[in-house]
Amino acid sequence: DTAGTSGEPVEGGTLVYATGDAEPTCLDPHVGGNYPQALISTQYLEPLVGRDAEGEIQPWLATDWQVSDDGLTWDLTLAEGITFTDGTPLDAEAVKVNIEHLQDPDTASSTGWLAVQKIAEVEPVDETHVRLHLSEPDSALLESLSMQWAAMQSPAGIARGMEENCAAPIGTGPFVVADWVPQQHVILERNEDYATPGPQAENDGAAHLERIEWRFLPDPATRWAALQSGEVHVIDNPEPEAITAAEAGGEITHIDAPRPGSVNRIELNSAQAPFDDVRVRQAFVYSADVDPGIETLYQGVATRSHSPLSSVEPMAYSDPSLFVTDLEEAERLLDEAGWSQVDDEGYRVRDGERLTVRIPVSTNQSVAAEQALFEQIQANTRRVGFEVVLTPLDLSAWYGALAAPEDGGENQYEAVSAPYTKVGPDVLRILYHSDSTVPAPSGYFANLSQVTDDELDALLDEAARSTDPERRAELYTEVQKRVLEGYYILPLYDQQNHFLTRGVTDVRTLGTVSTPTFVDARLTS
Amino acid sequence: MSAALDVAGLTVSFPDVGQVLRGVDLRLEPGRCLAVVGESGAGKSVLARSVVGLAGEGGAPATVAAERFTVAGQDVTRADERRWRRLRGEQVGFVLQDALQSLDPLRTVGAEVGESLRLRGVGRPERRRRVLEALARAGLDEPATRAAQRSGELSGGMRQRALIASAIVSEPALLVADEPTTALDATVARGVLELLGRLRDTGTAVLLVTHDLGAVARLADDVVVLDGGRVVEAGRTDDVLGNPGHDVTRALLAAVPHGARRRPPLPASEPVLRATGLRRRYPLPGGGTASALDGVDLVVRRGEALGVVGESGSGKSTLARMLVAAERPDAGSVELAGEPWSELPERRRRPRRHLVRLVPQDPLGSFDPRWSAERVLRTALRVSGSSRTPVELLELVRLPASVLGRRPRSLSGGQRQRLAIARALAAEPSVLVLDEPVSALDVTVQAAILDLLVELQERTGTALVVISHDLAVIRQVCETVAVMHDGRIVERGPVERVWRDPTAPFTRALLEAAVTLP
Amino acid sequence: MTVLRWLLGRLAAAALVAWVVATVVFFALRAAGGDPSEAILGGPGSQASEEAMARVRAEYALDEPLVVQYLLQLARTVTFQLGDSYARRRPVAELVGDQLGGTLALAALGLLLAWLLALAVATAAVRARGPVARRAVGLLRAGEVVASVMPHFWLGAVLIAVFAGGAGWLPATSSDNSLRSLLLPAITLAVPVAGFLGQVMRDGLEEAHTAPFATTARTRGASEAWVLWRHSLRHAALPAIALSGWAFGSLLSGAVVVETLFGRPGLGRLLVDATHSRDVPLVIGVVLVIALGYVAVMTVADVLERVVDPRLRERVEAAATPGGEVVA
Amino acid sequence: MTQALALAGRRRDAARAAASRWLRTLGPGGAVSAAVVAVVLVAALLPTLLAPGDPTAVVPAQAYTPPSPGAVLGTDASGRDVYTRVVHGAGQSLGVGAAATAIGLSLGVVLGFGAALGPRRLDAVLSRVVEVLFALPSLVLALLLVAVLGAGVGPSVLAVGLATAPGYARILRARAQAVAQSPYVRAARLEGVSAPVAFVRHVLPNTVWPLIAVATLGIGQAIVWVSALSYLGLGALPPSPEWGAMLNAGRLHITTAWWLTVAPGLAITVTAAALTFLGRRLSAVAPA
Ligand SMILES: Nc1ncnc2c1ncn2[C@@H]1O[C@H](COP(=O)(O)OP(=O)(O)OP(=O)(O)O)[C@@H](O)[C@H]1O
Ligand SMILES: Nc1ncnc2c1ncn2[C@@H]1O[C@H](COP(=O)(O)OP(=O)(O)OP(=O)(O)O)[C@@H](O)[C@H]1O
Ligand SMILES: [Mg+2]
Ligand SMILES: [Mg+2]
Repeated sequence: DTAGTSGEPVEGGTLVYATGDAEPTCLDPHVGGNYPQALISTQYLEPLVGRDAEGEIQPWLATDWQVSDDGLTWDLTLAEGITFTDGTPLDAEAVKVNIEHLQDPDTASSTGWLAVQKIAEVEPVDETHVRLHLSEPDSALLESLSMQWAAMQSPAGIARGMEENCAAPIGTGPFVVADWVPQQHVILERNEDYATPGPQAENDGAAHLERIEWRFLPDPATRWAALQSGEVHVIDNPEPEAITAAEAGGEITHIDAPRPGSVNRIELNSAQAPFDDVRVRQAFVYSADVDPGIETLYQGVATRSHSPLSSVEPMAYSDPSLFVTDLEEAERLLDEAGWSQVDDEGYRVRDGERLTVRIPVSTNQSVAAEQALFEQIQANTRRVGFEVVLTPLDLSAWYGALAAPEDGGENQYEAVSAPYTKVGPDVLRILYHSDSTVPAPSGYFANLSQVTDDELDALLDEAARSTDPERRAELYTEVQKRVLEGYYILPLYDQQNHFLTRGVTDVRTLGTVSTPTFVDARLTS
Repeated sequence: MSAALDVAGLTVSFPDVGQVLRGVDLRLEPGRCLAVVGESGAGKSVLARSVVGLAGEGGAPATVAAERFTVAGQDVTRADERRWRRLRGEQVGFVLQDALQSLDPLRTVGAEVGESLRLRGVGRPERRRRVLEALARAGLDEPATRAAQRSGELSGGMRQRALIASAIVSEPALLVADEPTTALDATVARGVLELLGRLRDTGTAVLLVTHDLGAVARLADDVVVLDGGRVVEAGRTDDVLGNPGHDVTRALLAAVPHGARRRPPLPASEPVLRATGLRRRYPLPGGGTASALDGVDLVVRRGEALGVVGESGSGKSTLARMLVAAERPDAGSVELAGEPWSELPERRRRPRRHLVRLVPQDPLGSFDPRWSAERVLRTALRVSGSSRTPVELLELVRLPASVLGRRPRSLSGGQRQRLAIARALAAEPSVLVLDEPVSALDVTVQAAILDLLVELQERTGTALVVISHDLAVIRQVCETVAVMHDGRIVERGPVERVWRDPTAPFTRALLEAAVTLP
Repeated sequence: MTVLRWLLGRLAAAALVAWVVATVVFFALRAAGGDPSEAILGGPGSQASEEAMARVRAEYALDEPLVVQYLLQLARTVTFQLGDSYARRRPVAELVGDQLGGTLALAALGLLLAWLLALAVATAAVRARGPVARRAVGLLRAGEVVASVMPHFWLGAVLIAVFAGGAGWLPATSSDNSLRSLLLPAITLAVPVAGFLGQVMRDGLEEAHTAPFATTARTRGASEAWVLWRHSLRHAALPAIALSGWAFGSLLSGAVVVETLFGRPGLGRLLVDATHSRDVPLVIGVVLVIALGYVAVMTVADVLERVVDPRLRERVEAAATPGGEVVA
Repeated sequence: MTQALALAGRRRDAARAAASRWLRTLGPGGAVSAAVVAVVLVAALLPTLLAPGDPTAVVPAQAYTPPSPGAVLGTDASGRDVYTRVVHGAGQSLGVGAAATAIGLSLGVVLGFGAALGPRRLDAVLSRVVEVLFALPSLVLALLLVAVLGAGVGPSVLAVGLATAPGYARILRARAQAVAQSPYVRAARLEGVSAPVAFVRHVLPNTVWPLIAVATLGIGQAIVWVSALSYLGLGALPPSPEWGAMLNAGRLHITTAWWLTVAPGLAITVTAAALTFLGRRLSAVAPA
């Protein structure tokens, strides 16, 4: 009997985790920086600070912090006597090495690099004290440092060079990377000397589990079958069907852990026709009619959002009144915007051009339910004369379609849904500040709605500098209002992040990027 | 002494077809040879297979009933499969009609011949000894080499002998041989018949199924004539052949080619085809070359009927191909009506192609399977610019107009052969080359085609070159004959002269091998 | 002499395959867009700096004209130097080597199962006696055709749902090369191929079983089983062996789907990943190994055919000699 | 008038006789297959005849309705009628199979005829090309092509077409060689027919006929392969009711809404099986 509820928790054993996310090409989340890396690195790397369920920053490897009045100098105090699993001490020097590693162009960090972008210099004061000098005030600094992509690694590990460090990064976490057989699994062994449980852990010593076998199982149906047959204990990215089946009772437990930062939304490209006209954006939003679809496709698992921020963000602001379904109004707006002609196929045209909305869909990132929802949006907006063209693309091609034309990309989209995970409301700056329309050398840019609004920029800049929590909240509310009222996005639901477990207790997710931690987990007999 | 085979009231029927054998009575003593003769489809093969309990082989399951049925002294009226299996190979040896395909091409001859021993658990050394002995008894040279070869590496005659060896290896009391000589040329056939005769003389009972009355005359003690599944005549061979009592028997006898053509040789006319010094070599599989033609000179005169005889592989077909310029000789040349022919490029030969026509060995293969007879003839007429109609051509070869709509595959062998001749005649050629025009046909049909050829030549005045391994066929149609051996013409002259008074030793051997009816 | 020539021919074929693979993959992935330096620096969407990209471009000769890059790649491929994977930063040979075993095990078991299934179906068909059995054979025949057109991913999903998710008899996922773990994916791969092989083998068996040499064997007292095993099967196996080369290719294609479905490590999955990340050296490596594997299997099938059928040995030589010139 | 009627009647009789002859040669299995193919053809050419509804009409409120009188094959995640989608998908699925086969055939014809009838050296070169094409399995080609051209039916079709070409080429080469050296072509040449004429009269028709059979078979196969590409997310674009895409979308609901896989799955297998069966029958009855 492997029942999760009835069985007795036991010490030791191997937990099998099956992830549907892509296999990382590097286990060091400093390199690149995507969610799969965050998922697995949670087991062996830990950040300087954590965050609780209420969104409050909590001490972790750093026990205390102090910011100067001008907001340009941060003093962090590190926990004492902490060593990485290779014996290297976690000291101020180590923090410096880590941050410089993130900032080194050779590391090719993206997410982590953004997190420490404003740190101009790291000054080790003594063993346990480190001072960060910023180029400009950054109210989101701790939130950024709480993310797995900025987690601390052994300087000695980093010094081995990228190839070795990618294969087995060395941290302070409850587990140690023991073996990685590409495409098959990563074996994580218990860190017997574990001493740094995070803010949410109950355990204060080594993990109960002896080992974790981290497997890569891309097919959702297979993952679900494997969980049912008891081959694996935890799966992520389950299909809504599986979640409802699990909720119906039985041995399987459901953990709903929406990701922080941004909500899952469709961004409307306001830089080019037809969505350069707010009326057309509004008409699209008014005709999309996503509520019934979300209800049936997600079977109650996902809740409709009307905010640019995730529901786990305390500063999220939402306004449902903006996102009604009103076909007549949509038609009126379109007529007004000059899209008043209709061609033989029933699509609206203006000056001989069709009202076409191209949506590139990433087959690697978009789940079936989401793709079905897009198809519904396609059918719904058609009723007022939009032609939605859905193009499934692999990740490279998808980025290619989004990239700016001058960088070899094509900018071939009117709307797109791109996931973005960051802890805290500062994600708004990354997604909606006009600076984010400037592409990186690769052509990538985060502001896919291509909002360029001076007032919005000003608000975001001020919020980023403001160390007063209340003022910060006020500013972010204002920002969210502007984004919503400008119809730059169509918010859908939180970035879905579900885990199903069977035969294991006390699996928790971190309050930071919602990755599961197994410090407290025990298999049940 | 008990009979090797004693059958009374044997009836075999097939679903949908009905009765194929209707109350056949047979009796065969050890040391004797009983021949079963009859036209194609009379039921000879079914009868032979019934003797080993395999009447329905290769088709629908047969229903077999008999009043009395003993094989090698055992009553088999109610034998089950296991009893039959014990009998087969042990008591009864069987030589199947399709000799060329009756040995598994993937296994060695030794394995095939030894199979019946192996089935009975005879050990390897003992088996090998007996296999070699059987191969030797069947008249194969170098038995050890042959045993290691596979059937594909043996000539037709050798295969037939190997097959017989496999049937006699366990020294059965009864040997059933279905058409053992049909596929063979005269010299080889003679050897096989002699072999069967020796077996009979050593006490084996031989049931010989054949439509070749010559073979019967040579070998059989007794004969039964089958027609429509019934025995219509039975008796001692001399009696039946010498004094046939039934129409079927008489028809069979009449169909055997015999006698010479009653027409004096034509006065020497000018030649239409003249071959000089033809040579052709072919590479051999294992390296080296075989000489198919080795300095052949030949003249075909206008209106003449020239026969070419020789053993299998003596170069007859190669010669035919050279004459119609289907292939270029390595040396020598062919002239057509006094002008160059073989050495011209195809483009320049094409305008005169209508003068020479070939009727190939395998008529079926020479028709486009998708074309109807009418299309075949119409196209042939158009190519040669003739104004005749397909129906006229069919009349020439005595085929009804109803054949026009049919595809070659649905025609009988005789009809196909006629159609092939009709097609050749469309061009009103000066020379008609016929490669083995009757070898694939049964006796009665064969006779009709030969008559047709004679008649055609008289009516149209076309020169004929008839190629055959059967001297009797040549004698019936031709005035002159050329005898080929190893790629050379060893003798040539008026048929009757060669027949009476052969000069070349090879011709003499050929004539001796050919069986004649009393 | 002829063996040597034959061997040289095979080697030439391998080199040709390497050339074609290098050419096709190189130009395909270059045309597919995506900057290779990006693939090297953290994959799509990376935010590598200008300097880093410049450095990588210089290091990988990406700033040379395309023709030069192609020639460099060609030179490496034809000498079978596979280089390092862009995305995984490990030698391609090592990556491919790690995954080769799994895919080969899967394909081999798939082929074996397909053969066994086909054999079972074909022998059952020729041994069927009586009207009921004949009708069953008719159904079997329809079954073969249906099996031959089964989409892998559907079949696999059904098998997983039934045997793993539902009954829990076999693991839904397949991580190692144990029989238990290989069974479901191998069956998934085998069924369509078995459908094809079965049709071919049954045709061959039915023909061989009624051939004169089979009858002759019966006249020697052989039982049906004897005829089947000692005579007919070898004949029926010939076309099936010839098809096995093709079948292996089809299995490798199927492996791309099946490995993803069952979460099995293997070349197919590696290829999908590598293509998505525009990892040119890795794609070339995988495709090259697959193509050469195919050539190898074809060679084995060729040899095997000749072992089973000695007639073919001569035919090769006969075909090599100039035939008589027929009106041309 | 009466004459015209009589003529028409005679034509009808002739047609009927021809039809019955065909039925006899096809056998019961072949006849059933032909019927299936005919229905699929109707669905492909005139889908509204069989299913008047809109295959893309979304009614979320009616999602996951099991088969019922209102929706004979149930509805999908977006409440679209599965029957209507299957019928409307026939055109694309069949078109996909036909297009892929057409590509494979055309290339196969060029390679095969070139190798069979061209000079020896050309044969050697083309045979190598065929061998190499063989060595690139279809899904490998497809992955590459989709990377270049983007997802969608076009690249998949092209990939499957390219992957099947060597097979056709090999069959064609063997067949054309056999026919070109057949006794009947030799016989025609000996009658004085020139090589090009003999090619048109004999080689072409006798090579093409078995090819029709093989192509029929190939269409079924191509449908299946293109559907496999849908699994990798490389197939038809939404909301197209292409069967492979439907099957793949439905696959995730196999335990909760079985009809979502059964309907397109059966459509694929039955159509492909019918085409395969028909192809095999045709090649069996084709004059060799
Ligand atoms: N297994 C079978 N099923 C149905 N009909 C059969 C079967 N075997 C033979 N027949 C039929 O029985 C008849 C006699 O055939 P059989 O082979 O005995 O003729 P035959 O005298 O040997 O002729 P040939 O000289 O051509 O060999 C033919 O009409 C044939 O079609
Ligand atoms: N195309 C060829 N390639 C190789 N060898 C050939 C070819 N044609 C004929 N031969 C060989 O040339 C010799 C003469 O063959 P040919 O066919 O002319 O004999 P034939 O007298 O017609 O024999 P049969 O009576 O068996 O038809 C034989 O040894 C044969 O094997
Ligand atoms: Mg017979
Ligand atoms: Mg000959």
